[in-house]
Amino acid sequence: MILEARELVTGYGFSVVIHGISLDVDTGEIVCLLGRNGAGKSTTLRSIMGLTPPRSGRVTFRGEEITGRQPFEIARRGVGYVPDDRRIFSDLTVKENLEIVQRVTRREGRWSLERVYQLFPVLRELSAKPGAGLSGGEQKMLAIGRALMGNPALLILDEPSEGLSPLLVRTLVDALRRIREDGTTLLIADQNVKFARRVADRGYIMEKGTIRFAGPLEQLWQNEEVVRRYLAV
Amino acid sequence: MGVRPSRRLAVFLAALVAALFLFPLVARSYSLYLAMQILILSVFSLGFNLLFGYAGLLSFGQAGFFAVGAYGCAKILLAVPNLFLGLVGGIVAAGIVAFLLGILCVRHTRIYFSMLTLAFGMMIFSIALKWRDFTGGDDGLVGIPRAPLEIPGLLTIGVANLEQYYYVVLVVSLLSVLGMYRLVHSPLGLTLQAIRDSESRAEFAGVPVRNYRLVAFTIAGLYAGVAGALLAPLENTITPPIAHWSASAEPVMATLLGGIHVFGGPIVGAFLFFMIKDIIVRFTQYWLIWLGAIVVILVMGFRGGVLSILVERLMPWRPTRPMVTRRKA
Amino acid sequence: MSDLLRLEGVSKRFGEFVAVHDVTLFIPAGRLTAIIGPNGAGKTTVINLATGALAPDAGAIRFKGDPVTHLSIHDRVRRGLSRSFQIMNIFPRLTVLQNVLLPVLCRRGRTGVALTPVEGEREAVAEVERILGEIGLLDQRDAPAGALSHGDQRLLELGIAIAPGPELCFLDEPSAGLTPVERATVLELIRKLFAERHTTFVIVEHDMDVVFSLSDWIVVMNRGRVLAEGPPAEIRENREVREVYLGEELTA
Amino acid sequence: MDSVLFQGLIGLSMAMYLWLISAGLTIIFGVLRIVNFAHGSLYMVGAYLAFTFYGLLGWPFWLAIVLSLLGTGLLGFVMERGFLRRIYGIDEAYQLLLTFGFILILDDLVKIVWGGVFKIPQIPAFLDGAWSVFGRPFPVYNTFIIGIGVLVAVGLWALFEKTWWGRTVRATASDREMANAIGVNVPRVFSGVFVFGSMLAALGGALGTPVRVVAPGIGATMIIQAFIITVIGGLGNLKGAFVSSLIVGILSAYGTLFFPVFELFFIFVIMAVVLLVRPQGLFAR
Repeated sequence: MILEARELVTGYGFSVVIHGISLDVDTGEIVCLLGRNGAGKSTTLRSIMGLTPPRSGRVTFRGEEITGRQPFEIARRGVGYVPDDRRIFSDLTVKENLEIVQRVTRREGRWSLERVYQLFPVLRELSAKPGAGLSGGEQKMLAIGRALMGNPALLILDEPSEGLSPLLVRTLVDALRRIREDGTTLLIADQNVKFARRVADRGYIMEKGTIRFAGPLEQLWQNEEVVRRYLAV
Repeated sequence: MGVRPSRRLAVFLAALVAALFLFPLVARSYSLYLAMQILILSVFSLGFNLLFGYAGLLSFGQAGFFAVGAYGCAKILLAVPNLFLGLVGGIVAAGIVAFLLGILCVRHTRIYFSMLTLAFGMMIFSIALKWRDFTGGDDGLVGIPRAPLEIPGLLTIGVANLEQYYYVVLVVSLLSVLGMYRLVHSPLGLTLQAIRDSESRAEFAGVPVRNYRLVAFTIAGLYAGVAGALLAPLENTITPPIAHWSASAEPVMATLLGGIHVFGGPIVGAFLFFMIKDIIVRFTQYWLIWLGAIVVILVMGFRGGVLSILVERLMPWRPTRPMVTRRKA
Repeated sequence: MSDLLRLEGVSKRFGEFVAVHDVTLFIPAGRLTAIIGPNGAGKTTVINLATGALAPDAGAIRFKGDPVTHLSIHDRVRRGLSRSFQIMNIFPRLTVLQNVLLPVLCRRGRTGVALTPVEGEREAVAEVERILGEIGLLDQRDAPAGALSHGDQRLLELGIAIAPGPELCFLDEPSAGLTPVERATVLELIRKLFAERHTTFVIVEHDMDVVFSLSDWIVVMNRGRVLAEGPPAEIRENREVREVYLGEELTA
Repeated sequence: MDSVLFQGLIGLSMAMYLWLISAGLTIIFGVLRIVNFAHGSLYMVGAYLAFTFYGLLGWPFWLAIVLSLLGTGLLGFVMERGFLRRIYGIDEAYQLLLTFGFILILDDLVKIVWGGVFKIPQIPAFLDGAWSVFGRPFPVYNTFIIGIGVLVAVGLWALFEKTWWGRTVRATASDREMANAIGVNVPRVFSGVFVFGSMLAALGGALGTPVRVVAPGIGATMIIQAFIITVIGGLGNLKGAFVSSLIVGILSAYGTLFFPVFELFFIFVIMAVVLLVRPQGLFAR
């Protein structure tokens, strides 16, 4: 197991958003967290990353406990994070947005500026542009590339397919597959089941802050009841 | 809602007021002078706290309105020897200036509001410093008489000596305290507190938020004016430093010291402020370092202020501190 | 049926981002409307435009036939347009009673009263107690609002929203962050208020259980536009809507 | 005409002290989002330290400046680690009050240690004397100050645009949570920025030692001038701070020449007008 989360309870102020989430990610897997808006997917990812520390429960990464650590420590141990709202550093250029990660995480590895540009060729053309001037889709790619520059062992993506055109979703699917082939494990939260089916091996379905269903994605997809109840309109 | 003070508190307050009235019988003139300073700072701070504790706006320019009150009163007393005219004139002048500047200031909140009030306060300071013909420049206005309090056809009271003037300060201060007490417990007071807690919520409850902020700003200016006007005849001399921004910090510290979420906080704070000063000054001329240390300790550990802590100890069921604290992310 | 609120060709952009594009929406009195759509679809922006928190870049807004496009928030509240918030927005340091008292005093034009105690406003307080009874918070009337449980705070939020006695009230995710039991309470309450007060509600919700069980009419938004609208049964079968929620464009 | 230009040059050298102090304030606000009321007091401490090493002990001028920067930097470190760090999440009114408490403490501390106004030491020999500019003697020292100010401006530009530390700071300023998530040690960046800003203030104070009177209470004066400049330039905007330092410095030089009476007043008028009309500052993008 590269990542184990046990009984995470997290909330903001007086409200509890996730009630005892447990999940595992095995090395080399792509795992998808599915569920509608507001189901608690983002909060789960933020708890793992240390951005919203859980009130109880524990998170173990490569056998070491990381619960309650600062996000930067978790990042330096090899967890990359791509938030749903992209959060590009707006006054750094595209190139600086990428390179800065290598500087601060100090993790040697397979990923380099060149390889990120190969993965997303459009970023090469934009390399001197400030982050603020990018379109939503371009920012999404930059956010993924930025996380890769830290050579993460585990890459966490929050709603990567959200707001992308079908063409871009296809690019994204290809990119994620290549990232996995390069030996990075992925944990993805998304609402888009069809997208998830195309990239992920296993999935968890979340609703109202708890996990309702877990299993291989094909199995989930075939379960009419599950799809209808937790995912469909 | 705890508006009506408990019986014990009422007895205590009645005794306190009685003691204040009897004070000149036992006190020497230095104590009287100190008592007047405390009363004046209390009024000043109460006004400040209407803005800060109740309406959520931190002003760093209140000394400007204080100075308008003081200079206004002094100018009138130097021309017409009637304390009544002087006080009313100073207060009205401060109120008008506060209203006019308030129209501009309440367009902002938070740090921008603080900076704006700082700028306007310092403009008043520079007028006091530089407009020699009117304000006497850095020499200030000297020889301000403690002229008799005269309401034509009603009464004339001589206030030339300190005891007599003490009663003027005491009565005006008590009236101001009473007025403020009624104000913060009125629908208007509730409205201001609501705006402090959530501006957008108040607006969506139907409150024209800016207008109400202007009302609070003007009243705070009036109170600063009352305090300033009372100071002029006490000191006989008024100089520009009373308008400087560092003078604006005095009501801030007094309020913080006493507590911002309890009505009496600023009064207790004003008392502590002068007591601390009076005691420390006996041992060392460096009393500000101690005051600074106290401010730091209060901010770090006791943001409710001394009176809040007392209230919590004595009446633990009455919440005075905000119940919602932001969770550390 | 006459339209209570009309948005005509309303647009709003933030820098490069078009939050709401050419939205035309009629809200008739007495129909419980739900607005749904994925994140970033522009639902909350529509509320902000309708209630005056934002000014539109283009288009016009009419309320009860009068143009209100450039009216301030509090003026719209006075005319009968109110809302609740997605993120909790109450007065945490005031008591539960005071929270609801403010809008009531405001409607009665009593907020400027400066020198008599709040307790003197007996009619207003009685009205607030009635509202607290309706939302089930009467026994907590003197508790500071910030100390209530999350669920009770959401109920209070609802109470503040209906206290101005609005003809039209927007509810932005009234059930967000609630347990299933609390959710049912809120739902029941909205239904009851709708029936008893004749307030027209427009809710923005993610919880489809809530949306389909509560509303008479559903507006689906996506990327700043109205994608579809109609009665729940019709929306449930709408292919385009299913795609937005299921991502069927992938297979297209 | 010549006298007008000459006065401008005098204003330029005044502007550089303002620039040094407001640069530090701007950087600290830009990254930490804290308005440091005690920033003027750091200027004062820098001046007193430089005076001690240079004026009292007679050590070399450069060494005195370096030691003054280190000493003030250490003070800044204690302020950030010991106090400010604990109150980042709370109401900004309390942050203002805390730093105000520092002013009171530092003012008296300076009085206790140094006892009031210090005697201005000699200008170091290699910077003494005057050049003839527009037929008048213009002090070499003022030229030196202008040079240093420009050097610091260029240096800061290079630091933030060309070095990785600078880029990390910019990233932290624009989104501290995301910076943390990519691996930036945000608490350490905060300390570093606060110390760096403190040292800039100290540089202003230390450089003024041979020419400017420094007394307890100067902190309160300097902070107001720094506020004026950062407000006009836009809170957190470094380029804006540089330009508005020049404007305020030169305007007040002409102000003292042409309308000595209302110079102070007009500067506050400018500050208020900027706040009302363009609260984001004159030079915001």
